[in-house]
Amino acid sequence: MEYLTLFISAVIVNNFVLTRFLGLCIFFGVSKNVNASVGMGMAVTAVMTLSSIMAWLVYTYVLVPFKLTFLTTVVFVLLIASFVQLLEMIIKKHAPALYNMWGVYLLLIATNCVVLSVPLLNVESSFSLAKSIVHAIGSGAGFGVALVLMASLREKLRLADVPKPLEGLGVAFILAGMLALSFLGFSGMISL
Amino acid sequence: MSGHSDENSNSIFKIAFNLAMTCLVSGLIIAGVYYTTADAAAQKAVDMKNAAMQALVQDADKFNPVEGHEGWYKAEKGGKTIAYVVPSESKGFGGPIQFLVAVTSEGKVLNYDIIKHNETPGLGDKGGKDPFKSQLIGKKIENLQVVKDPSDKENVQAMTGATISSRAVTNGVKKAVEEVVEFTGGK
Amino acid sequence: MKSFHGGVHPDDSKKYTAAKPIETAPLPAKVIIPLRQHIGAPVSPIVKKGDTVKKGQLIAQSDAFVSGNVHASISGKVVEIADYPHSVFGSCMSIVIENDGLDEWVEGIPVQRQWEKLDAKELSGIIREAGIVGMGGATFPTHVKLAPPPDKKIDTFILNAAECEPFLTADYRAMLEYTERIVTGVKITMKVLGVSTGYVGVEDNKPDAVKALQNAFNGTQVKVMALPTKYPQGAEKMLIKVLTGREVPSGGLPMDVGTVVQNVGTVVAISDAATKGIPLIERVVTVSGSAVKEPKNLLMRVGSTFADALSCCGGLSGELVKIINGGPMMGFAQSTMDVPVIKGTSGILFLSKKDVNYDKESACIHCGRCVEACPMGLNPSMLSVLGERQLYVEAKEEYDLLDCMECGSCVYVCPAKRKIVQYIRYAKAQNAIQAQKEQAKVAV
Amino acid sequence: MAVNEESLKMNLLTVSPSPHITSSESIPKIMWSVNAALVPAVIFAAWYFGMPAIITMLVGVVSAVATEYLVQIIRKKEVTIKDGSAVLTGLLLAMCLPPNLPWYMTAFGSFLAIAVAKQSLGGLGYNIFNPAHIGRAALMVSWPVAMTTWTKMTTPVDVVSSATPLNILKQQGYAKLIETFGDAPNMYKAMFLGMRNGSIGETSAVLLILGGLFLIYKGYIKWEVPVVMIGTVGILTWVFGPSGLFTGDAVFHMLAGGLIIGAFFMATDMVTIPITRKGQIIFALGAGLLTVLIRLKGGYPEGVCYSILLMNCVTPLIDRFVTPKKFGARR
Amino acid sequence: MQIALMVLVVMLLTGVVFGLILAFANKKFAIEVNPLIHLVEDALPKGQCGACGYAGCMAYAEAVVLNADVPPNLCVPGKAPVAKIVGELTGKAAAEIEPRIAHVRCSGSPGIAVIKYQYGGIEDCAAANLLQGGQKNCQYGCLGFGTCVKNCPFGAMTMLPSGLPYVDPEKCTGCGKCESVCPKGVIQMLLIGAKVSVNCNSKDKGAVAKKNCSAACLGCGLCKKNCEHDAIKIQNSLAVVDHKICIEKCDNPTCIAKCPTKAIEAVVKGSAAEKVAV
Amino acid sequence: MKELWSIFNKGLILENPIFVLALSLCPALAVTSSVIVSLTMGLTVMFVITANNTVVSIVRNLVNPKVRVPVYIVSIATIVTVAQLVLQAYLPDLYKALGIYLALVVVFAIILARAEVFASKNGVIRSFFDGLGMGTGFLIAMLIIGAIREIIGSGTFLGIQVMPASYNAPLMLVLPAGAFILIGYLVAGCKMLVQHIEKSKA
Ligand SMILES: Cc1cc2nc3c(=O)[nH]c(=O)nc-3n(C[C@H](O)[C@H](O)[C@H](O)COP(=O)(O)O)c2cc1C
Ligand SMILES: Cc1cc2nc3c(=O)[nH]c(=O)nc-3n(C[C@H](O)[C@H](O)[C@H](O)COP(=O)(O)O)c2cc1C
Ligand SMILES: Cc1cc2nc3c(=O)[nH]c(=O)nc-3n(C[C@H](O)[C@H](O)[C@H](O)COP(=O)(O)O)c2cc1C
Ligand SMILES: Cc1cc2nc3c(=O)[nH]c(=O)nc-3n(C[C@H](O)[C@H](O)[C@H](O)CO)c2cc1C
Ligand code: SF4
Ligand code: SF4
Ligand code: SF4
Ligand code: SF4
Ligand code: FES
Repeated sequence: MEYLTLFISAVIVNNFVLTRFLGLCIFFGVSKNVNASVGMGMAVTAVMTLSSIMAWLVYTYVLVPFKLTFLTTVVFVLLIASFVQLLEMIIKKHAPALYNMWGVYLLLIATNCVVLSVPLLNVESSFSLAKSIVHAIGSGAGFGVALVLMASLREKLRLADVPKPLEGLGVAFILAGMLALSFLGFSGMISL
Repeated sequence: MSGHSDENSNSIFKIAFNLAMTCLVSGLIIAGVYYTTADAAAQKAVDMKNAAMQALVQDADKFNPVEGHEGWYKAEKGGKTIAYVVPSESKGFGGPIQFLVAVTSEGKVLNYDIIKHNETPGLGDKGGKDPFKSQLIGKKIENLQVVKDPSDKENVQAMTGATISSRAVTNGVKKAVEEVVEFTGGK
Repeated sequence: MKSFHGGVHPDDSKKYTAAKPIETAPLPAKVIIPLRQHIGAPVSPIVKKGDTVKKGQLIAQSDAFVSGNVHASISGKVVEIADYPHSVFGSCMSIVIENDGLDEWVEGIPVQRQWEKLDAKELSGIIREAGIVGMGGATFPTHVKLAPPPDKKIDTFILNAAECEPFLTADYRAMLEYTERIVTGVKITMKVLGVSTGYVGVEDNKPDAVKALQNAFNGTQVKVMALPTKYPQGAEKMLIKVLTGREVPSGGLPMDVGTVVQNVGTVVAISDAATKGIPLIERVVTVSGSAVKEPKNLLMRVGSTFADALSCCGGLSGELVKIINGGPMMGFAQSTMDVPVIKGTSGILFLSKKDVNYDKESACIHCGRCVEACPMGLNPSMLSVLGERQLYVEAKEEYDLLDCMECGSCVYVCPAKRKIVQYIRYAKAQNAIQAQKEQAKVAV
Repeated sequence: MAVNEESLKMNLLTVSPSPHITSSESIPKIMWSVNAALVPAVIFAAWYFGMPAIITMLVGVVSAVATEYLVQIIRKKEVTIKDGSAVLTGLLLAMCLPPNLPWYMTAFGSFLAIAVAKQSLGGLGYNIFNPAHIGRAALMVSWPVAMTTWTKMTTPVDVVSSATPLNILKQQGYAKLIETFGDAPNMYKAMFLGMRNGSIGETSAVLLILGGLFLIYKGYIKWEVPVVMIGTVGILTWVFGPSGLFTGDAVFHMLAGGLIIGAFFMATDMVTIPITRKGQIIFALGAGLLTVLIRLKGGYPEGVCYSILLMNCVTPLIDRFVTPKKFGARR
Repeated sequence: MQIALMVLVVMLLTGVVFGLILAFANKKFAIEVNPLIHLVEDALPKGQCGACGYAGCMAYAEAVVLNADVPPNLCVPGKAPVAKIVGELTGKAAAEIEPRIAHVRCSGSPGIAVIKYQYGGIEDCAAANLLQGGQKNCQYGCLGFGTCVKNCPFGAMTMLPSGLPYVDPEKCTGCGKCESVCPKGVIQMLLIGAKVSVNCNSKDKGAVAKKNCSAACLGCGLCKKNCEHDAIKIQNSLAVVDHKICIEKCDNPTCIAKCPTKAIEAVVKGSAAEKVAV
Repeated sequence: MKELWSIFNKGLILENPIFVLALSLCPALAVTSSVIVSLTMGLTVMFVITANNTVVSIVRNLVNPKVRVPVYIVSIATIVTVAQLVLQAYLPDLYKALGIYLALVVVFAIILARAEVFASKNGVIRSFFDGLGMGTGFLIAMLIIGAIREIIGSGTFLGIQVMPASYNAPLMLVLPAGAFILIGYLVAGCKMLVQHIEKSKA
């Protein structure tokens, strides 16, 4: 139950994009069409989960015992960047089909705040390994949901008569605002 | 663009060395800074903690950790325990709320401080400020009860528009009081 | 009775002419006979300026199979072969014949023939010679339709007597007055096709026509069915669906589901050609609309002008703002009265202000009426928006642009008064241009 | 083409694409009909809540229309305030607000509804979210206290603060609710007629249903939407009752809050819902589901507004996957 | 002090480990890529922002190198300089061509040209063209619904009150978009420096053309006769000027004076605008 | 000098990292509900981006292209960690207010982007000014957003009451939804400004 709550909370109630403002660069950058956003959502979830696991292990078994927690940032970011780069190379070489599907998004993810923040939040909230994984998957799914919704709204808006200065980024922000307003309906639903 | 054709510079060890050196330099710098700031940071942390507790129990002249209870402090004045400062936590509107609660030895709320919360600014976050705060001060367990009836002066009036936060704050404080009362055995 | 999805119920406005028997129009002083009156290869004139021609004389033809012969509709002198306004294409090369008032048949016409003695091939040849094309509006050469490729097995013939367009009553009057010729025409067509099952689909707002045809077809394999009155009941895909339950696949033709559909006027022409050897030189035209003094059903020679039609009907009554060739749902608006009646002209409408709407179009409000109305199951709202934004490739590839038959049901119901059909035509045209460009690229 | 335009047009025939006849429906006709359908409920509200409600509705409408006018002038677009859609947005927004809301808040909500939710995305027909609900949701986050303070005038001078039925249910439980009204049938009657506290326009279920029926009769809304949405709420609240499965008070939930007005007038806003019938049913189903989720599990007593907004978010996706059945599609 | 040492150890180890992994991976998983892609990628800002519509700079680099249709100027943060480099690398920078400017060769505003019907459709030239070739009797003239204006990517065109489009010579880049969207082929790309222009597109015979529009080129050939340099030809009843000859040889355009309908005129900066004033 | 000025200058408006380049959007929303926090974050980023640009441009020729990204990231992360340690030791309140976003400065796309686009190809001084300009642009954007949100959403500026006491602030602006919408309009405004500038230049 606890895990379910954590998961739902990460997906909807405390959606990363809409209530915590993380990963906005990709959120606005890749939400131009639905297909790309689905791929991105899956890629983010996968990377987030795997790096959460590794980061948790490094943190628990290296940084904490040696009282080096102030190195968290450096180590995590290096870990994620290297891991993503590695992943990208492997996939590109051995699963070109998979790479074509969503491998290309990996590069975007390598240095991105949403991917770094999940491991950081995990250790900050002293989650267990299992909880960290659930949290990571939930956060990724929430990110994906927001991304897909946003993409579908923007696809619809492409056909609209938006005032010139607002076209593109401006109206995307306004949409995100209204999306966030709607998601407030879930607030108070789950308190952790 | 330099390295694309240059086989030599691409050898495994060169690459690894490159990154390793960067990390080493980085480590040197961080270690250096850490070394110079560590004491100040530690000192600051202790100061802040003391200042926070001092603000809660203004009369106290000394704070001593309570054995066996992580994070608990006895506030002493002239060697006499006048209050306990204990951490507490409850579920609010937007997530967990963390407190530091000062409870008198008689089991009354002396004061409290919200350390971390995710309540809505302007609404739920008023739970750590007056006038809501002053309502709780001096109350005992029995009256740490949220009501929405303005005529009821005994209990705690909910903040308008933030009943959930009101309850959460009150319950968090109450939990601390209950623990202290249990610890002191009611005396 | 099965029905098709969608469709609309405009006021049928047939009251103006429904009770008016077919009247033969007086001979015009001259006729303008366009060389393009059909779909397919254009024909070339075989007469020249100054030639004298007789009624029924072949004056233009083509070697191509998909084409339709053109005959003189009056006797007289060829005075000009030049570009003239055309009711569908804007303008077209036409042969102008000045009436000599004699109205003489060319030699060999009419003949008395026992069509029963002829075989399918001979009949088909006669139909081709007579220049018969579909008179329901599409003007597809009939002999081509009656000669489906061998891999398409035809088992059902359908007579399209729905006449679902408002105002028009030409087919209706023909059903009442030319019943015998219709029966003959249907029999001939079925013989050519070699089928034994036939249907006649009539909208149920013409009960007497249903009765007349039922009596006439009594004892044959042909079933006369009264269909609910709903536009576009007469669209062949809808008609086939309603009568046989078969759905013509996207991009397909009636023959893909084993059927051939023919208009009432067409079978009358077939009957005339087979029994009397008369080529297609005249047809029934409904002249109607709120700006006509005496609306009528006229039997008119091909090449008479719309102005001739108007003068037969007592001229104008009220301010004329629009002239339409065909029905109000699918017809073409004209910029002049001097356009000729052609083989496909089923009606001429003279409309005054009260029939024409000048509402401004606004953005689509997604009311979904067009989606509900579209008999083809398309999303007209999306098609119009994509057309407006020039995203015509997307319209074709993701929203089945090419399946639209431009019936106009969607426009009829749209509260935003969007000119959906025009956007669709525009998008189709742009796609065609695109395709041409690509082909040119490949060729290079 | 300014040169002697009129004289040029004289005696020229009009050539336009087919079809040449159209039905008599138009956007202004639809919008004003919806406004008309709300009139009974508006009159009831004016009588029941008195002056504050009248002022709120006036402010809502006037500021919506003024905003529309201003923005269209600034955008150099044709001014379309006469088509009734801005009036409708302002009115519907006002009808979803507590009667005593300070006027500037109403105006702020109306302004946001038109300027942000509608015109910034291109104007009528292009908005993705229901403008009135965006206005309401924005007010809810801006001044939550005022938006959840329910006062009722008992006499023209006497104002008492009291809770709405859903508030009572959420905070004091079902028993207290029944106690407030006497007994259950009494409560149903009061709620059906509208003799209860709540937002200006939402109280009188019977008048709203009447207006809704008129719109269904005119063909402006599809009956499936309100039926499915209210039905979903009824069934789910009955199943997930307070004391175990199948113990809920479905009738209460169907009559309470903004459900009736929301289902008849807002979940049917064609601009912001899917275009196909099937899509609209899915929309209504989802909205009903979310309403119940928020009412039973959420932080707010009422969830109609948010559930409709949330379904607005997925409308493009529904439209993408629920398409009309194509004639002649190869199977 | 101990901690500081540990920092060094940990950081060094981390560096070595990741460095080795990456280096090894680089060898192990190296795949051949078009080297151009790398060059292009190098030129891109690598903000990985996705503003180009691709999933990151690498993806865009790949697309722009491999796909002939992808333009080199999609990178928003990079702006013009990057677009230029990318264009050079991929050979997509529209090779410097003779500078041209759009010219509207129709002067038949309504009233001058005969109108045959009142148009009641959507405001778009290509759409209007589908209805009997538009509302003008002349089948070659400008329809005046401004499809060219709407499609000019540089906002160089405006619709004049006379119902004809006007090209702002300051803004026109000669991209030719307007030429390609005009259903009537009214727009011609003129060489910059052209001295005279024929402001008519009608291929109708003189009499017909004259009936349809009082400003029409009749194809009478007076201009041709008056040209000393043989720069004008009559094709399809329309005068066609070889501007190269004009530019090189002519400094006194005598052709202009004789035209009975003023269909041929001198090109003056802003001439179209002046015409309106009259 | 003029060239340096133009390098510095472009980050302010024409290539404003937030409003125009749309990089590093998270902090622009997350830590701008009050001016003081915006200021701190802005200064931090300004410091990091300038320092990193300088460092990268110094070491640019020593870096193997295969590990370029990791090396730059380590460099950024080091600078951030230093900032973290210093803030923690001397300004713990602000350190708390910035929360997780301080650590996330590492991955703000603008920093890496400048390193790759500019610093890795240009000399130290130019890189320094580029960083400074971008950082300043970032800071300005943060301050504008922070000021509007604080004044309208809370009625205060730098914590001081500036609106009349009767002012009933709409909470929306301090919440996510309002922030998104506000920035949407600011982006549009900046776009108009950029167009205006480019027009008057041409
Ligand atoms: C944006 C927003 C934020 C809110 N934040 C809180 C909060 O922090 N704490 C709280 O108790 N209620 C909060 N609420 C309000 C509650 O959800 C709900 O309105 C409350 O239960 C109203 O009941 P009351 O007026 O009886 O207190 C918030 C509402 C909104 C719209
Ligand atoms: C929307 C629409 C409506 C039509 N209505 C009729 C009609 O009422 N009567 C008719 O004979 N043909 C109608 N047609 C034409 C038929 O689809 C078909 O072309 C015709 O019946 C074939 O017969 P023909 O070749 O003898 O003309 C309609 C076509 C369309 C697309
Ligand atoms: C169409 C409509 C939708 C509404 N949606 C909401 C909502 O989503 N959240 C909410 O708190 N109130 C909403 N309200 C207002 C509530 O009905 C009112 O705020 C109150 O919470 C419930 O009062 P009740 O007990 O009379 O139902 C809405 C009102 C209307 C008319
Ligand atoms: C049946 C119907 C329901 C409507 N409901 C709403 C509504 O809930 N909110 C609103 O702002 N406008 C509503 N409108 C008006 C109109 O659609 C609205 O102004 C557009 O959403 C603005 O583009 C409605 C219109 C109709 C016909
Ligand atoms: S015109 Fe085309 S889109 Fe419109 S209803 Fe007819 S078939 Fe459907
Ligand atoms: S009928 Fe008109 S307004 Fe309605 S959805 Fe179709 S195009 Fe849009
Ligand atoms: S020049 Fe061509 S595209 Fe431009 S307005 Fe004239 S007809 Fe239309
Ligand atoms: S489209 Fe191109 S050629 Fe035409 S006016 Fe505009 S810039 Fe000039
Ligand atoms: S994703 Fe760019 S700053 Fe967060």
